Amino acid sequence: MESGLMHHVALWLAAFLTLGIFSFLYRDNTWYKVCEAIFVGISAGYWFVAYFWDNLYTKFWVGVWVTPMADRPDDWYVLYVGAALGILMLLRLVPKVGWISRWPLAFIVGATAGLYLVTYFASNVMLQIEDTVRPIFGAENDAPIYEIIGNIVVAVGTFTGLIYFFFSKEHRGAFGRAAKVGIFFLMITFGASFGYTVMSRMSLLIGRMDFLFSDWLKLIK
Amino acid sequence: MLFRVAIAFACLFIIAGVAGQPAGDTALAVQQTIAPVTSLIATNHEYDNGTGIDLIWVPSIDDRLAPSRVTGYEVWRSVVGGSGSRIAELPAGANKFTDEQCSRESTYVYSVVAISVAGNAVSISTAPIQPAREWINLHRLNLLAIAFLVSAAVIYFIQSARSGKKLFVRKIAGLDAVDDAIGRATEMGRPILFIPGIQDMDDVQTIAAITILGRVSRVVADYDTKIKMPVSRSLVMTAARETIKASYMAAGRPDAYNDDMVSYVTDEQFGYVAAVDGIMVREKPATCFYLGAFFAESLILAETGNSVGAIQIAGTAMPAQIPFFVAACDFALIGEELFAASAYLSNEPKQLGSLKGQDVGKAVALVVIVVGTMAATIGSAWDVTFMNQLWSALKVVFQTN
Amino acid sequence: MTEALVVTGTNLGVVISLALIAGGVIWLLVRSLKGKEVERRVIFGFVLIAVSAPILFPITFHEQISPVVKAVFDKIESLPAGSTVAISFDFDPAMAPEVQPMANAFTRHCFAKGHKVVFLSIWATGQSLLTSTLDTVVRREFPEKRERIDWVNLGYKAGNQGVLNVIVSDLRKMYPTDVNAVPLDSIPMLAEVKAFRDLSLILAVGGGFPGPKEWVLYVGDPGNVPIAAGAAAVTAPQLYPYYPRQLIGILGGIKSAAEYESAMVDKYPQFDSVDKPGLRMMGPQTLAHMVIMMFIIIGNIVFFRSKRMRSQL
Amino acid sequence: MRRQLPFILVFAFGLFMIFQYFVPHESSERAYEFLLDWTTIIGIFALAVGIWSLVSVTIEKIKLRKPAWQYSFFTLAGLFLMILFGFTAKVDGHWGFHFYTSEGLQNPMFRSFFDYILTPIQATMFSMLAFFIASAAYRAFRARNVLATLLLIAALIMMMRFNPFLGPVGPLFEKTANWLLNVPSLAANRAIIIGIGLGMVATALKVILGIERGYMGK
Repeated sequence: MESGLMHHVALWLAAFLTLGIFSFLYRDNTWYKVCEAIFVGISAGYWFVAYFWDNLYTKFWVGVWVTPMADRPDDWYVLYVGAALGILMLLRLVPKVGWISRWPLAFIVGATAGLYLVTYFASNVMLQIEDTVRPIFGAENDAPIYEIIGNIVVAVGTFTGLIYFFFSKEHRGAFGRAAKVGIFFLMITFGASFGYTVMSRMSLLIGRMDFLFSDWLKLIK
Repeated sequence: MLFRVAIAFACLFIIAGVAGQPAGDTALAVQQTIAPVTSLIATNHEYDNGTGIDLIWVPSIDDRLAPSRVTGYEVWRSVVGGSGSRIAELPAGANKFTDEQCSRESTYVYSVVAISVAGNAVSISTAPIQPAREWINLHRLNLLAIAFLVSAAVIYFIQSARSGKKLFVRKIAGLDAVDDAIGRATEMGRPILFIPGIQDMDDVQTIAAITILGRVSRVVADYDTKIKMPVSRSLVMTAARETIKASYMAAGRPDAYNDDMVSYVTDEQFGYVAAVDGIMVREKPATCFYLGAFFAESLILAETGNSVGAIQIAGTAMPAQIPFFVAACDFALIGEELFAASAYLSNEPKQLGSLKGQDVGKAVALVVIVVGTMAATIGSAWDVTFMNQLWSALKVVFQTN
Repeated sequence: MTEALVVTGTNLGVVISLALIAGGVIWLLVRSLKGKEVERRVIFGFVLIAVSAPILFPITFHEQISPVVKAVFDKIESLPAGSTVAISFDFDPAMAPEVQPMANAFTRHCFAKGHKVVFLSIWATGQSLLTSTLDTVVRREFPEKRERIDWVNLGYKAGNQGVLNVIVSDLRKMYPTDVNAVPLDSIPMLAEVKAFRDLSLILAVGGGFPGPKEWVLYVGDPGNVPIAAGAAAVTAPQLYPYYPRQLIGILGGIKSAAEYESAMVDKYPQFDSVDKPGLRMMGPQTLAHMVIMMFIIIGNIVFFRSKRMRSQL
Repeated sequence: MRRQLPFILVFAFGLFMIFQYFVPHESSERAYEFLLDWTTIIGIFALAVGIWSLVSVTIEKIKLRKPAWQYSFFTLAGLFLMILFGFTAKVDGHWGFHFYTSEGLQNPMFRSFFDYILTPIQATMFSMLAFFIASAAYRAFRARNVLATLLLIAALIMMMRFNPFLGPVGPLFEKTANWLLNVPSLAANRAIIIGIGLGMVATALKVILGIERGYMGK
């Protein structure tokens, strides 16, 4: 019985919050402000807790405390460096020594910039270039005519699209015309993905409406 | 006597183990009807941490003569001094395998068993082999070389710009509007909203956004406009505060700076959006900047911003979100333009030099695409050897693994 | 093509809501011919009606199955009864409205053909959605199918593509037991399934990372197993390059789910009575799309009117 | 030193990360794993700073009776309850605070708050996109010039592709739509992605070399 009551409370709460968020579409109002305030508080709390257990606990606490000495790798104590850097981060709250918090920031920025440099170069530049280089008539020279046209369009589109992104050359003359074709390609692509996305965005709304009409109001079974 | 029998059994077991067949099956193999694989060779898998061994062999002659006779192959491995185990099953026709689960401390012996309905055939075992580890992955040498080339171009042009060489940079739509947009906010007495995306400082897009913030906040400080910057990552909050503070210092008004200009909301994507939407309708910013890494929230923000009549300047390198910014904002920086913007706005020669370096990268890409596509097409359509060689050479140069 | 318009459940509600939308659009057209902008709240109102009306008063269309979807349907049809098929639930509640109908239809189809099904998830959030399919489809519609004989639930394993990399050649290394801690070696239907490359087909339902793409790269290609994808509409275009060589077929978004459900009903009329969320959601989808297109047209009328008015001044 | 040390750190770790990509040796992989662990460990401390900022801003709002200060109580209550639940659990039959086992994540109240408050608001916020995509389409898709017209036509073809009222021309739209996705979109996306890759590389390089220093307030 109690679980039945809990279920009803939860259902009405969810419906209250759903409608509160939707009410923003009409205009800003008290209801929305309440939902917003609750949302910000609870989500910040949730992330803090989830981060604590998923990161600090599993990455640090388990490594330096929970795991028995015998099972630890030889270099387990290196984890303390991470914690030390983290504590330096906390110094941000002390105005006089706040500048020290730049060290952990520098560490994160530097390490990830290095990582991005190579991984993005490999996946975004090298791989894409390799993928673009294909015989126009297909690998076996047996591509049907529409596929040949498609291959030509892909090659031209990639070529002119890249021309558009040139910054150090003025878009004039033949170069400018190629850039113009490139931006045509970009616009077609943007229009297409906008139109394509409508379907999945509508699905989300249908899902919410389904909740209101069938789970909450029980208007449909 | 007993001792000899024991030794005999032990030998039998070792043979069985190496061959990977239980003793019973060995008896079956006597009446084999298919030929075993030949020329089985084990080599160290190159450029790894000593965990891989490559196997290559010539498939059973029966596999080639009558394709359906051999149903598959099994790879068996035994550690020298230990028992054998089956590590892989491969379809008929297979002629190589890479064992990636080796330990650097052990020495291994491999054999390959050809499987058929009538019976199995065990190959001769390989010589014992121990995987080796290398210090440098030479398979990635091409990546290193090309990345180095592009980086060298960036550095070269930065240096040449520093030494006073004038560089042309084309107009980037939207960026010239930045000053006007801030001026508009000042005239209207309304704040500027700056959203640096929802990713942390470990995303290069966020760094680019913060660099642009440096420029925007400098103008804001000069004009004495209000700036509002809710963020969803605390590291971004730290960096943004430093940046805005530095801008106010540079403008000679450190007293006008206030930590409240930047505030942390929540890491939660939609919790953050709910709060930013609220700020927008309540404070009615005259200008909104959305620069950095965005996901589904891009359109929610841009539409709400539009409803309060703000001028909106957006830029992201998230390919899926660019269309929404293009459709819903007044100015949108497309992909690479976001990175170019930080250089363009700074107007520092060294920053502009890097744009020229990026262009060298694009020029290389263009040449490779044109030459490669032509080589591939001519090579495969008319069987021109040189073109085919060129094509495969390009493939090797640009492949990644 | 009137047969595409089999409107089931025709009733007053449908007529009223359609009339409401049509009337509203005509009113807006008249206004826009005078060059007046439409307020955004009016647009919101129309979207709300277009989505809610067909939920309350269902309108269903008969969907023509497209070749990419048909390829998946035909594959399940053509496998000999008793084949072992895996369905992976790699999505979260936000994506579920789009892809769970596909997972349910796949499950139904496999059982109707007498295949054995391995359920699993490589998304932490997929576990509970997998359970809901087991409850609503497997246990309710196929009570005669027994766990561990006709189907098995392997549950969730962390490790993203790392999991795939292992199970393609050795299932038990990653999953020594099923979700109820029953050792795989004592499960009859998995006696022959040592690895995922032994399966007849893998249906990867999902849309993020890891998803169908990773199934292709880490299982389909190296293990030589046919893979079909059920993906969210947003990610489906990124899968097309893999079709038809590496992916035998793709379902993208709710539209494809509806097509699949239509094909199911055509082949197996006994499933006409079960819930078909794909088809059910196509009514609101269609109406919403039409409303948006109307607004684009109205927007252009307003634009050209005001341009002309300005040029007359 | 105080000014220079951060940039030395950026340079050193940036360079290390680049080179470790080319070194398969286990010590390099081990160091890489540790660096990634450090970033996540730092992350929680940084988040604590963020939460502190949120709390102090909210309390100040209440103290100074700033506009809409009343709502701040909901934020504070939500935040503290969530953190409280996340660290309390019933272990060995007793309820208590726990900072050393992750039982808090299983706390029924923590889960209920997540399932019945966070999830519905999240889903609703996300679903508002359906409305916004409609209003954006109304405003943006006007045939102002050639570019806008291309945008408009491509979007219309996409939306028409499954309209059941089109009759025999329906499949034509479907074919065109698929072609648009597979051919011109593929080409343009490649150009965008290559450009982004180069932009990232150049920006990361500038960061590592200390040319780009804006994020440190310089």
